[in-house]
Amino acid sequence: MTQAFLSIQNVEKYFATVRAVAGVSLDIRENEFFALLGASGSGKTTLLRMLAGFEDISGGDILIEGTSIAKLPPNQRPVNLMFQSYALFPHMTVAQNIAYGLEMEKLPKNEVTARVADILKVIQLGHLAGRKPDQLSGGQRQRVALARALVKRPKVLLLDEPLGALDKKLRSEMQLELKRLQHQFGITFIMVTHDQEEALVMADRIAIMKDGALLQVGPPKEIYELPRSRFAADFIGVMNFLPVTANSGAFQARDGSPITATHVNDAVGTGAAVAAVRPERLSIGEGGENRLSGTVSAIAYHGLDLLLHITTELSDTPVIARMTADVADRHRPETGQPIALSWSARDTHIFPA
Amino acid sequence: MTQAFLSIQNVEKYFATVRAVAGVSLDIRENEFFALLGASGSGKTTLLRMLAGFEDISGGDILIEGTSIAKLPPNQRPVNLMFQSYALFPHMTVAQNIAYGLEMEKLPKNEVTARVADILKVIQLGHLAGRKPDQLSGGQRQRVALARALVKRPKVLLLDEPLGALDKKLRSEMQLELKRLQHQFGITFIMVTHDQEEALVMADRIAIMKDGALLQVGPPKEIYELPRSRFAADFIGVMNFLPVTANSGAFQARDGSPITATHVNDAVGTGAAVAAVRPERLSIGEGGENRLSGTVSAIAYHGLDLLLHITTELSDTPVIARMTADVADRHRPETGQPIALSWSARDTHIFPA
Amino acid sequence: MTEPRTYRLMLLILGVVFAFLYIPISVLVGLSFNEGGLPTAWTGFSVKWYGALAGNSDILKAAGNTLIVALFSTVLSTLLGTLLAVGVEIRRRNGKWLETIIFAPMIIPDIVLAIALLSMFSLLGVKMGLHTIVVSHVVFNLAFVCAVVRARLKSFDWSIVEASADLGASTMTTLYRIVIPVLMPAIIAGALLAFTLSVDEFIIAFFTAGAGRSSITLPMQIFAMIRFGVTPEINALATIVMSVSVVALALSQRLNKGGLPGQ
Amino acid sequence: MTEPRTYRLMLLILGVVFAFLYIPISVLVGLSFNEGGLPTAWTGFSVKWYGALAGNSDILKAAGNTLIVALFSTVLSTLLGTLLAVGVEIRRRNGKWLETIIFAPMIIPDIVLAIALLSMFSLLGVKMGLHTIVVSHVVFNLAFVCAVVRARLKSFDWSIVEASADLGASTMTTLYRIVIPVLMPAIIAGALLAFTLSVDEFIIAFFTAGAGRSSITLPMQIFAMIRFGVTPEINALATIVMSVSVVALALSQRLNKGGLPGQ
Repeated sequence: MTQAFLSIQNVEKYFATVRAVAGVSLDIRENEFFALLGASGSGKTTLLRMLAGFEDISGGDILIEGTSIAKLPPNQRPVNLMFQSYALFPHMTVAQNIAYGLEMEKLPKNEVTARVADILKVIQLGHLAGRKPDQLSGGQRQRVALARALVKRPKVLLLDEPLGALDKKLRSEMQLELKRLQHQFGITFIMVTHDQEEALVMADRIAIMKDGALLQVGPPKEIYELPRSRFAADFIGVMNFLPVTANSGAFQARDGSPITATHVNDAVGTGAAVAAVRPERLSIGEGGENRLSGTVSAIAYHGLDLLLHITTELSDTPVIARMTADVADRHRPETGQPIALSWSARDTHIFPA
Repeated sequence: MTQAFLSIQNVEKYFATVRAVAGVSLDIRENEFFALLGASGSGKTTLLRMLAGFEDISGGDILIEGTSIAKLPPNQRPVNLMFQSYALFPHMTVAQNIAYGLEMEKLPKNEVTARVADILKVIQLGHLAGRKPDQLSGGQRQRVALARALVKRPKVLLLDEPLGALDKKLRSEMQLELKRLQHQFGITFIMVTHDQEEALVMADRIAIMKDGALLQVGPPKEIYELPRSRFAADFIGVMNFLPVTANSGAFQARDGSPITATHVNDAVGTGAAVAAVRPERLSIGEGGENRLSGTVSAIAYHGLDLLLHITTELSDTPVIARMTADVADRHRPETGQPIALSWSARDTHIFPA
Repeated sequence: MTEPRTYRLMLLILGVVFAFLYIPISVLVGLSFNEGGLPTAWTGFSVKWYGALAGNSDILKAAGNTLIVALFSTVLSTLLGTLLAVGVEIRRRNGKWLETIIFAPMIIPDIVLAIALLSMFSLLGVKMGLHTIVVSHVVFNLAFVCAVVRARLKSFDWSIVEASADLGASTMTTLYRIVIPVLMPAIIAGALLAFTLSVDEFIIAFFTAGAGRSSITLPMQIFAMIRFGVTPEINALATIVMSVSVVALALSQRLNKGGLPGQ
Repeated sequence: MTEPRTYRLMLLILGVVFAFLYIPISVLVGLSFNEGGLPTAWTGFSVKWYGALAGNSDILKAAGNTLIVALFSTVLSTLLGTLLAVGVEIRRRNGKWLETIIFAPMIIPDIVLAIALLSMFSLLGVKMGLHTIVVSHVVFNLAFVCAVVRARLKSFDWSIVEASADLGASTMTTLYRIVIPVLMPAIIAGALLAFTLSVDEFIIAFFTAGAGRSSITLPMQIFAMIRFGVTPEINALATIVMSVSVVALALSQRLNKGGLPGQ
């Protein structure tokens, strides 16, 4: 087998007696856009800081192209970090900020100037080269921080919540822009984020972290459509959970009706379990193997789509069903209306209760 | 005609020589959930503060049930405001905060106690009555602020970005919760927000504000589906704009193909114009009156849906098409692939260029 | 930045510099409890020098004067300083000039302030005594109290004042039930600071006390006594003055984290 | 809170209190330019009293001494204070006790500090003079410089230090190219504050100057001269001392908005 580009081998981190990262092993490929996704306190940022060299590791090893970097100080690692706060030097201009890392490599002056000019062109901020960071907008600062890290041509670029400080509209623009730049530079990106949508849109692969450990690693589609735990299913997107009773591979909903499911978690035994289905997989009328009926208790109009909240005997919380605008045009749902939905077995997951 | 419940009549506001609100007239119905939606600087907050009495009006009048309140100080208006920062009194407990407004009405002690206990039950914070605000979570603080305003039984409750300080998950829960409380209390709610999704989900009617004036007033569905200006179309949701040439009621796209549209803005004359269509109204293959073909340049996977970015000759920016997961399962789009889309005339709007 | 060598150098500097401060202070406090009273030998723990102070009517008189001056000037400067701070904050639009006028006294050297006040009282023909020290200390303290309260006002959420009005309260009710209670820790911190400044202050009191010994304060008493060398009584007196300051300012800082001048 | 009556009351208080401060200061400055030199009559504008100062060798000597003391103690306390501030901030985990030790000198009354240093120098048998004043003023100033730099460090974004390391810089390079340039306004502000404090300081200098007139500073000179009443020369001298303070502190505040003690 060929060696991994970046190999994280059983890495641990203790702060005093508190375990922040619990034996994480992960191989990341060259040119991959990898996302570490988790809530705050999941250990994702600590892992990133260990890759950058700002936290030493309590156990395990980190290798790039087969060479351990675990003992190198931050200024000797072939890795750069884009800070969440951007961490631009306030007393330097945009050009000076970007040149700083190259000056540290003792490159000749004209090469520094040329490379700074090149990257300024790429991020389209050439006209602002003489500005100080506090004269820039949030989006511009973000691009300068990115350029300052990219200009060093690191083997791995680490990004700490790269879009966290931007507003909604700018964020969705920058999602694709970042992805484009990663392709253009051919550098491995490792991004830390708590925003599942950001991870889904940008990453080639996602690792879900919880309590310092990896819960599931895979491409976005797999993470979304084949969650391997109830936590992952709930953490990403919206998921309806219906309590069921498991009995030698067959599942019964609360009202006794059978639930058939293609994806049954290994940990499901006999007794209480939950069936899970996404709102967009529920459709009006018969058509799937599984059925439920209930009453529309609320309609949340999102323009693009409606979300129907349906009270049903199958669970205590309302079931949420997504209805696209064209379907809604045909059905014109109203609050208080009885409604029957169905969904298919291949969209159904069973997890331990 | 019966008189309006709350009538804003040609209200203006100047700060020195700067016009913040420009002759706004608006009738709001009893028990209505009304949203003032606009970007920062649109004048929405100034209008709200004039309703609360914190800014005096430079011109026009404000009437509640036919009586002008424009000259009343804030402490004499039958109106309460829920502040964006919540503005809870830090030295008072939850119960004392809620009781404060009732004590100002010089109500007997036992009535104050009873009404505080009642509303604490409604917001399900009875067990935290003795806590100080800094011992509460963001969501709890929000509910206390709401209770403190509601307990006064105002004729109108004003809400300044009521969900702005909450995190994403909590926000979507509180959207429906707030709506439920408004129904339960039967009080007119006027909410200021910059978040279009919040306005769409919660409000009975929305007013879009821009530069101190009302751009469009109507129910969410009308605002989303029948925008009356290019700005409104762009501000709410995602909209594709294609440059077209208008010629006596017929429209031609850049490549000469005809575009038919049901909704033509009155201001459209002859010459340059734009056709607008929402991403969810584009479908693969033939089926609608209008057609375009192009190449898939990027795919943004959102789990629930895909957004295809399609480069086409019809416009300089990529056209965005929404593809639901089940359609994507069938078509399996890939970057670089040629694609043909169509959409119908009734989903097409024409605006002046 | 966290390399051990840099840190050790830092510790060394810290040690040397603070040895110059804390060794003499410790010696001073120690000697005040030394039976023999001489720096040459420790002859046993005793509070006899404190007893000696209690038997010295000059010192008791000076202590009484100091208390009177400190109490009156504290009450007055706290009241006025708080009002000013709130007033200035409300009229923020009036801007820089008001702030400059209020905080200038913190910049003017004490000795210049002392001369100016002395000239003023002389010109007006005011007979000097404790009352002129009180007035002088109010002028001297005001800016400090105002600064402490203003620091708190910078993080004051004015929307609670609007909320109070919105809930039906009048301006006065809002002042008594919302503004003053929320500011109270800062007001008390300001008062404690004013008290300490007044107790410790020497030169302004010296110039505005008038002739004779009737209005002498503790720092003046120490100054007078030191002509005869540093005696055990002086050590005891200095220890007391220092203790009062340290306790008052520690309290003040506790009440008003981050709002103490210079912190 | 914004009612005109409340505001008018506030203005009145402001007026009365600050009349007590600004009238005497204005009179003092005015008299220093009064030809006749007497408070009783304005006999014309003149700088002759300033000229008289220039002809007074005692005063020139005192001014020279003051400058020497202020410059040396400023340079030393700025260097040490900055190092300490950075060191303390890095080792924040060591916590409260380090901060208490550093800032305690701001709390200890000047007169107690003066006595303690005097005892110390006597005990050690150090011959006193300008050098002992310099050492004393370093001890006195250090906490203030440290406080100003620390105030700036509180809003210092430490991620730029990590960013510098990440971009390949060594600890020393980071210190010279990132930390010190970013802190420079606060360091200069601290130095200006130290300079002013040293120029204005009376009681510590008085106690640690030793016997004789060779180490006398300007405030001591003023104190000595005032025994003969407030003369026009004193007014001129006080005006000069005050101008130096006001200019230095105004500069300091400009450089370091919000970081000046008490603001």
